[in-house]
Order: sequence, then C-alpha cells, then structure tokens
Amino acid sequence: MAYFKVEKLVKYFGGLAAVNGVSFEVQKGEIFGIIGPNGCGKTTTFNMISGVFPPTSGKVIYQGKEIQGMKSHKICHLGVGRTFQVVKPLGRMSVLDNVTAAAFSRVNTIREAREVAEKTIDFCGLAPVADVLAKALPIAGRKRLEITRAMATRPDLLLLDETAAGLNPTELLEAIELIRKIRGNGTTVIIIEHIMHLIMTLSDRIHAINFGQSVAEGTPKEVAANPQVIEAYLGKDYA
Amino acid sequence: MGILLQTIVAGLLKGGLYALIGIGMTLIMGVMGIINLAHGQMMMVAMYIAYVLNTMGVDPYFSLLVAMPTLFLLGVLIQKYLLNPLIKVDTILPENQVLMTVGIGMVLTEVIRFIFKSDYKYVTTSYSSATFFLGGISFNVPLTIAFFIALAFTAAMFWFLIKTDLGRSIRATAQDKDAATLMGINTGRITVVTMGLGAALVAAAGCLLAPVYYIFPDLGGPFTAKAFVITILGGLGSTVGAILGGITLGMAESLGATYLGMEYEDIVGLAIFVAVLLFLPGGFKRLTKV
Amino acid sequence: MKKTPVAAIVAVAALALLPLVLADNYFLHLLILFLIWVIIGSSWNIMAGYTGQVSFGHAAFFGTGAYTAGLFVMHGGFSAWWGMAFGGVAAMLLGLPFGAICFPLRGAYFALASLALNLILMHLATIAERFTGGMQGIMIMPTFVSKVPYYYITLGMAVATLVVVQSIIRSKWGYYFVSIREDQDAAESLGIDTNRYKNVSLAVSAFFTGTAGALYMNYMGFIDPHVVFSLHDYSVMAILVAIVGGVGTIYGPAVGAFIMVGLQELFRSGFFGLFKYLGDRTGSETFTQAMEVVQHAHVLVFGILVVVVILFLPNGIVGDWGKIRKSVFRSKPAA
Amino acid sequence: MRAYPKGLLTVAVLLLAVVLCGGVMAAENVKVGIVLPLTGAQAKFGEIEKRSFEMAAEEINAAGGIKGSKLELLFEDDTGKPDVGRAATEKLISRDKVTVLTGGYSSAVTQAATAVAQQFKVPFLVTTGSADEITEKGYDYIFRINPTSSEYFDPFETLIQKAGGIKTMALLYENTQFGQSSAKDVEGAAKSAGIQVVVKEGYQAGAIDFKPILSKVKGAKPDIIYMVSYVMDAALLMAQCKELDINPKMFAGGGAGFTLPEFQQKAAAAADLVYSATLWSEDVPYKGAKEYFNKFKKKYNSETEYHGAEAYGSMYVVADALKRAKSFSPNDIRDALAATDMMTAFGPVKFISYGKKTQQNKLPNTFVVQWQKGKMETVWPEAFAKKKYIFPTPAWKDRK
Repeated sequence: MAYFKVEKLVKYFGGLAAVNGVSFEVQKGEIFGIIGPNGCGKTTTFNMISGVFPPTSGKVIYQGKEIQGMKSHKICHLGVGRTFQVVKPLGRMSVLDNVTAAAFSRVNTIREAREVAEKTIDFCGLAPVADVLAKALPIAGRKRLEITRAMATRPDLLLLDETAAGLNPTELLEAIELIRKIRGNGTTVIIIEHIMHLIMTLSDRIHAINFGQSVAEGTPKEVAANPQVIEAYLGKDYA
Repeated sequence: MGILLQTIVAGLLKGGLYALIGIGMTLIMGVMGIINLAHGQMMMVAMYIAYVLNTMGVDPYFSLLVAMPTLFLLGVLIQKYLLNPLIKVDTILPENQVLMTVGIGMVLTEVIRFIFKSDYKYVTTSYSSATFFLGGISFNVPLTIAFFIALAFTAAMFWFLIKTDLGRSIRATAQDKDAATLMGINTGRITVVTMGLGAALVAAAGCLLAPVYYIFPDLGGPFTAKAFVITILGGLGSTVGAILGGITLGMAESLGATYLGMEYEDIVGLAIFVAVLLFLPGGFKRLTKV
Repeated sequence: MKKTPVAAIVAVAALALLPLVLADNYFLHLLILFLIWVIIGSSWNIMAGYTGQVSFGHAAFFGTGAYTAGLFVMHGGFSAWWGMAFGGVAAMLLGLPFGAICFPLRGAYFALASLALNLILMHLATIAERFTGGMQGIMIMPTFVSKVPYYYITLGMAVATLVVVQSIIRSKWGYYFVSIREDQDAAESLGIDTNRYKNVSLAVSAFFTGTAGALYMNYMGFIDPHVVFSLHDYSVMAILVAIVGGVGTIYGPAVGAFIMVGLQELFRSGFFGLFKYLGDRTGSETFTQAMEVVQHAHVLVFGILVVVVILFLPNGIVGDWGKIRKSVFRSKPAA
Repeated sequence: MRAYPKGLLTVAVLLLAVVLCGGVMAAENVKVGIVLPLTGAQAKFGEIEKRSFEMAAEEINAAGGIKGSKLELLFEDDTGKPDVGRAATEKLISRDKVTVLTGGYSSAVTQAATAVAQQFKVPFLVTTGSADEITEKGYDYIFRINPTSSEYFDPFETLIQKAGGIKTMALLYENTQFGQSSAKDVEGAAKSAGIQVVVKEGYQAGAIDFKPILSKVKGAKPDIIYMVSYVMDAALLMAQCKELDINPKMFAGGGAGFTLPEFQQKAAAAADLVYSATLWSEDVPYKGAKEYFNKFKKKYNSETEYHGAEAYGSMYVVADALKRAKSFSPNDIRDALAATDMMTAFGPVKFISYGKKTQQNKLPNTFVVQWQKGKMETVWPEAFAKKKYIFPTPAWKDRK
C-alpha cells in the first residue's frame, strides 16, 4: 500500500479543466517534487489535496484513507500540513502567536501550545524574530513562517508550495537545509518548485505536469532527460 | 382578477423606481466592492434639492438637471477625500469603508435636519396624483414617467459601460482591480467617477420620487436597505440585474401587501433577500450573465 | 498578551465604591447605561473585532434577550428576572442557526444578512401583536426603587463580560478567532474549523448581548419593537462604541461606551445645563438658542466622530493610543 | 493589548467635573418638569407643546404666579425614545428636584416616564400620551388630561347613526402604538354598532404605495374607510384612493394626521370631504380656546392644533392645583390635582375613575371635522357644528 497517492485527479473551473488526470504515488519519508510550467495545475492539485476545494473527480488516498473532498481543517488534523504559494501570514499576530495558533491543532492548553511553538520556531530558525508582527517580516521570513506554522501542526506529510520563490542565494541554501532537516525528522515532503536547482538537488523523485496532465515521473536525472519534459517545460531554460 | 392586475401594475411601476435606486448602488458595489450605506441618504439630499427648487417654481423633472450634477460632485468628493484614503490605512476591520459610509449617512441626515428641521416637506405639482386608466387598471402618471425614465437611464448606462472608454475602464476595474491597474487604468480615478455616477443616478431616482412621495431627513435609511436588497438580487455590478432586482422587489412587495397583508410588505422584501443569499448567491447576474 | 493592568482593577474598584459616595440617581442611571454599553460593545467586539465577522444587526440579539424577559412577564406572569437566565440563551439559539446558514457567506454578505435578520425580527415583533404586544410594547414595574441594586447587577455583568472575553481571548479560542480574522484560508490549513469557531464566537457574542437585553427590560421596565430592535440605537451604536474605543482590544469598547454615552447625554442635556445656566445668568437669548442647536446636534456629532475616527484613528482610541499620545503630549516625556 | 491609556482617566475626571458643575440653579421658583420630544421625528409636536407651555406659564407668572413665587419650566428632551424619556424624568426628579411633572407626548415614552414618577411619588399630569394603559395601572400619582385613544371614535358612532346606511367598514392603521390600539378599539366599537369590518390591515408608516391594500379595499366595497394614519401617510392614502377611484360613502380619519394643514396641502383635492375625529379645534365652545389659538399664532407666527391646546390647558391645571395645594409636598399636590374641577381652553378638566381607568379626564365631547373646500370645519356633534356635514361623499368623478 502506498503511503500517499492521487488517482486521476480532475478539476474543472466553469468549463475549463485546470487539472485533467493527475496521478502519482509518494513513498513514506521521501521528498517528492512536482514540476510544470506556470498554470499547469500544480497549485490546484495541492488545493485539492489539502481540501481547499473538492476535486471534480478522482481520488486522494492518504495512509489508505480516501480524503478527497474533506475540509481543510480535517485534513490538517489527519497530519497533512501545507504552505501557500502566496504567503498568508496572520499579519497582526506575532510570529510566536502565529505558530502557537497552529500548535493548538495538537494540544489544548496554552502552555503546551507555547512549548510546541517555541520548539518549532527554534527548529526552523525563526527564534530571533519570534516577537515580531508577522506582517512586518521580510519575504524570506514570511516564507519561513509558512513552513514553521505548518510544522507546528506536526504534519506527517508536508506540502510545500514554492517556498523558495523570491529568495536570494543565501536564503535559498538555508531553505534547502531546512527542508532536508524536516525530512530528516521523518516527515514526508511534497514540493512544488520553479527553481530547478533546488528541486533537482532536493527531490528523490520528480513528477512533471503539463496542461493539467501527468507527463513524466522519475529521478531528477530521468525527468531532466525526458524529451517531453524538456519540450514542455525545461525547453526554455535548458535548450 | 382586477385586484391581481392592479397589484402587478403597482408593483411594476414602483419597481422601475427601485431599479433606478439600485443601479447606482450596484455600480458602486461592483467597482469598489463596498456597500454604500449612505445611498438612500444621498437620494434624500437630492430630494431636498428638488424641494428647494420647487419652492422657487421649478418642476421636479427639471430639477434633475441640478440635482444630478450636484450629487455627482458630492459623490466625487466623498470618494476622493473620505473613502479612497482608507485604502491605504491598515486596520483590523476590512469593512472600514462601509462603516465610513454609515458615518457619512448620519452626517448627511443631520446636516439636512439642521437646515430643514424634521418637518415633512413635499413637492407640489399639478400632476402628482394624475392617473390614466387602461381597462379599469389605474396608472399613476408620475410613476409611469419614472418607470420609463428609469428604463432610459439603464439603457444609457448599459451603452456607456459597453461602448465608451471610460465605461470599459469601469468594467475592467470592477472585474479585477489589480489587473486594471497593470493595464494602465487609473483605478483611483475610476472609483471616484463611479461613486459620482452612482450618486447622480440615485439623485435622479430622488427627483422622480419627489412628486409622488414626501420628504423628510430620515427618509434615507429605508431606501438604503431597499437598494442593497436590489443589488444582491440583481448581482453586483450588473445594470440589467438591477432592473430585474428592482422590479422583482417592487412586485414582491406589492403581491405580498395584497395577498399576505400590508404589514408584511417589508418582510417579503427581506425574505427574498435572504433567500437569494442562500440559494442564488450572485443574484440574477448568474442567470442573465450580464 | 499581558496580564490585567492595575488600572483596570482600580477602575472596577472605584466603580464599585462609587454609589457610597455619589448616590445621585441621575449619575447612577448614566453609569448603568455606560455599563450596559460596555457589555454590548464587548460582545460585538469579540465577534467583529477579534473574529472579523462584522455584524450590522446586533440589535437582533439585544431585542431577543429583552423580549425573552418581557414575554416571561406577559405570558404567565413570571418575573422578568428569569430573562437574565434565559435571554442570553434565547439570543444564542437565534444566533446559531443564523450563523450556520450565513457564515459560509464571506465578507460583506454576512454583515448584510445580519442587518436583514435585525429588520425581520423588528417587523415580526411589530406584527405578532398577540404574542409580543405589538407596538404597545411590554411594560413592567421595576423591582427596585433605588438604582443601586441595578447598578451593582449591571456592574457585575459588565465585569463578568470583560473577564470572560479576556479569558477567551487568551485561550485557544482567542488564538483561533484572531487567526480567522487575519486569514481564513491560513486558519483552515492550520486545522481550525473556521465555520465552527465563527459560530462559537457568535454564540458568545449573542449570549452576552441577549443578557444585556434582558437586563435592559428589567431596568427600563418598558420595551417595544422599535426600541430594542432599533437599527440605529443598538446595531449601529454597538459598532460605533467598538470602533471609537478600538476594535480588537479588550478595553476599547469600555472606553468607547464611556465616550458615546457621555457625548449623547452631554449634547441632549445642552452640556449638562451649562447653556441654560449661562443663559439664566446673563439673560441672553444667545445661550438659549445655542442650547437648542447643541441639543439637535448630537447625532451629527456622532456622525462626524465616526468619520474622523475612521480617517485618523482607524484602530480606535485604545488601539491608536500610542499615536494620540505622540501627537497630543508630544512635549512631555513618555509615561 | 497595549498599555492601559492613563490619559483617558484624566479625560474622564475632567468630564465628571464638568458634569458636577452644571445645573446650579436659582431658588425660590416652583419647578415644573416637562418631558417632551424636542428632537427626532416627533419634534414638531414637541415644539408646539413646548411653546404652549411657555405661553401659559408667562401668562400665569404675569398674573402673579403661584402664591408669590413664579413657575419655572424645566424642559427635558426625550428624543421620542422611552429609555431617554425615562432618564430625563429621573434627572428632573432627582437632580432638578421638580415639584410636579407634566408633558409626555408619545405613548411609549409616557409609559416609561410615568412609571418613574410613580416610583418616586412625584405627581405627573400627562398631556398627550394616549394609550389606554397609562391610566389603567392604578398609579395614584399619574393624571391625564388627554382622553384615551379608544374615545377618538366615539363621535363617529353617533354621526354614523344619524347619517345612516353604513354597514361595512374598511379599517387601515399604521403599525404604531397609537395605530394598533386605536384599531382594536374601533373594531370593537364598530362591531357593537352593527358595522361589519370587511378589511382590517396594518401597515408600516412610510410606505410609498398603498395601491395593493387599496385595491383590496376597493374590491370589498366598504361604506366607510376608517384610517388611523399620520399626516403624510394620510395624504398618500387619500391621493391614491382618488387615483383608484374608490368611492365609499365616507372617508374618515382617526385623529393625528388628518387634521393637520400639511395633510390638506399635500393631498390637495383628494383631501376634500374627508372626515376626521379631533379632540379640539379653535372653534370649540370653550372659553379661551379661540383666544389661545389667536395668541399662539400672533406670538410665534405659526399654526397650532389640539396638542398645543392640551399643553396650554395642562399648564393651567398644574398652576391651579399648585395654588390650591396646602403645601408643595407631592402628597398635597396630588390631592389638589385629584380635586381639580375647572374649565380650560382645551375643555373642562376633572379627573375621574371609570372602567379600569383612574384619574383620567373625560371630555364631554370629542368632535368630527370635515375638510370642505380646503377648510377644516367642525361638523359634529350637531350642537357645535359650524357647517352641515356633507354625506354621502359623492363619487370622485362626480365632483367638480
């Protein structure tokens, strides 16, 4: 039994298919990359997995359980955490309060939540800005806050949606290090990314999507060599 | 049968007027995404303009020519100096602009009360209760005129939005403000113009209502309520929706008054409003697609 | 989030001792009104200021509470004090299905739906003459002649409301409420059942508002649909109290209540008789005329206050206190 | 939560200081507290009553005042809201220490205010508030000069009998306290007079269009249409009756709106031949009525009507009771008020108990007026009629 898989996911908005038959399987403990050109349906796929909206058809199976169509908060409680491509900080709350709010998904008292939050903040390296209001953080901080908050819900499976976009080279290295650390912790990671360097270095396997459909899957090397992928996506960068 | 027909005619005529009140609101709501809770109060101001002109012997239909530009200016000033500055302000409540319109409505009402006292005023015309009969059904002349002027204004608005550059910019802003900004549209100016237009349209409604109704400072509130019911019924930003919404509300009120009892008149309107929120979110716009 | 400030405890102690010093009925009445507004303002605030769900129809809950108390008297001749036990519950029972239906509507739609609920209840209470007494209202003889018992009951309720609101805000619920206000999608992704917690917030808010309504019935001794379901006097006033004081702050509504009740009475009474006094002293007509102007101006002043506060103090007096201090007390060293 | 703003406390203390300084008063005068709507929707009538009270007080003071001291009127604005009215009454009693209270315009405010007066045992002469309940609670400090709303229909009963041929009635009323309670009374009275009520409908004041309800009325073909409406609704109702060509034998208004000049001005031709109940008009055969009307017009250069006469009369009743009272203690004034038996410009005043009511003035006559050629004429009871009533009302198309 696969740890996590999606089967023939389809999503129509009005008459348009944003996702039209995406299927993949993720093994426990791996870092699984999803690539594809802009508007190919990556984020829509994430939104269906995390319950922002239900798929038009298809299945999402997590640890043997069909979770498609469930509400976001329920899926979070099952152990699937996510970050948003367009960051959504809880602006008028401090970093610590942001993470504390997330920690309540696992514990009930404010003391425990604080503890979890502080630990997670340390783990993710946000301790120096713990008391800063989230809206006052620079973009790198906000991206990192997204991850920290998701980690505070103690996910078993973490969905990262372009967490490296807009980062400078140093920040990028830090991000790679953090994601490795998260995986090292036993968390499975699915990652959407545009920055090829990052996804090629990090991913154990990569799944390529184009026009809402799966086109290729394999190790970074295999995918990079796949002619369809090169044509559809990498062509522009690598040709 | 006579009662039913008379009720339908009454509802239809009143609905025309409601539509005109609603068009201004729907424009504002569509473009700015806010409910203008001072909408009825703006109409009230226009009615006082009609009243003052009437005491000088000006017919309410001619006072349109004064009231509409005046209210246009009032709308422009409000948008420019009171509402647009709020966009930049960081606050907890996203509804700050709506709350601001509540304050504006209070100020308009009280300033008018200050000048004119709470007394009822009315516009006297020779034709206020003129009627003609078609097969035993009575048609009030001013309301019939108002109905056709409302239709004319809607048609004009429709043409303006579809055919002119400014109209297209307004529609673009209503659809996606950020995209419109990127396309080089000065959205700040568009919101100002839209508020002015909305105010001018409701001013027209006020002048048309003046001969058949009466005027007092607290008149605004109930009409604001009607305007937002119409807007929700019709769908935000849809002029055709506003006409349909206005007529639906007028008809529902009349039918409710006849067949349930007049005291249910307002409840019927509100019940329809809630029903649309629940079962047809997006209003008639969803059905008509314009 | 800090501990209860000493100033708040001092303020409550001072209010508790006040009747011993100042047994004047008129001031006690104003203080009771102030405290009722503390309750309503704080209730509105927990839902709108903390959870971000703006209600334009809080009079619906206030009126429901008041009518619960009134109907106990009207049908069966119970004491209106039963309303204190059930008024809040009744308001909650009204709020929950309403919330369940309307919370999925985002943004201004919810605000509009609450406005509609308010108006519908007002009309229904007017029409259902047999059940509610219609516009003839419900009248009872107040239990106590003295204001002092009412004062302490209201003070107790207001303090209780503030304490409950404060402890909710500092608990898991509080974190959830504010998360929902700040970003609903993010909140969902963090495992927060946003609809459920919006309803929790609504229930708390409706409960305290309803209890305030029941208290009003007992204290005022008279209600009718246009009084307790008044859009202007309760729904809008609740918003004003909170935004003037500061939405999303614990003490904002209390400060707002003080200012709004104070201003209203200040203007209604012509600056507490100052104009009349001056007029009598000088025998000048000007003061009498000025008083009339002032008396007619109170709603105008409210309106201007709203406009000014939203433009310049968008977070209210408490929320923007730092800003006020900077501009008003600039020369003084920071306190 | 930011630091608790200390400056706020300073502001609060300052405000309180201002409050405490206000209201310092000269002594020696007899203080009369008057609660009226001076702002808000009812302010128009509050104003007329206030002016009438002031006019009467000036006259009384000019004629020597009360046992050597002068009347001092303290007006409080109730803004038309019961809670404010209650607070205002409390202020008059406990801060201003008034000797006696009068005024009270809307029924709702009056109910709240009288409850306070009764609790504090301060005599209160109600001027206008007309709901029956106000004098049905057995409050021994509350008196009322105004007849209750249930008596507004009385003169119509005799007029209808005399005129004959009226068997069915349409009853339209505004959904206010006055409207709802009047409608109940009129329905009862009509039934006992053998008149069948074929349509009975309430409406929200402020409607634009009465045609739905009126087409129903038209279909029911009543002999009389009785409307309890305030002035502008009244004008629209009549105008739309004309538009729909509704022709009963009689259009009748139950007080309030139908007697005001604005009604006639707004409804214009549609107002003609409409009847209305009234408690008072300047033509009533009471000493001082016409004088009051003319004096008011001269002094303030504006119209007055029955509310003003009530206020004017109330002031004289209060003055009379104060003069007769053994002392200015509440009890003595109460007793003096209870023993009142005098004639005022509003009519004879004597507080009696009947039915459930206590200490209620009962006018010997209420009147029916009819708009004839743009003028309001007293037409009933016959003994006081200035003009003969015109009955049945001719159809709209037969009028010139």
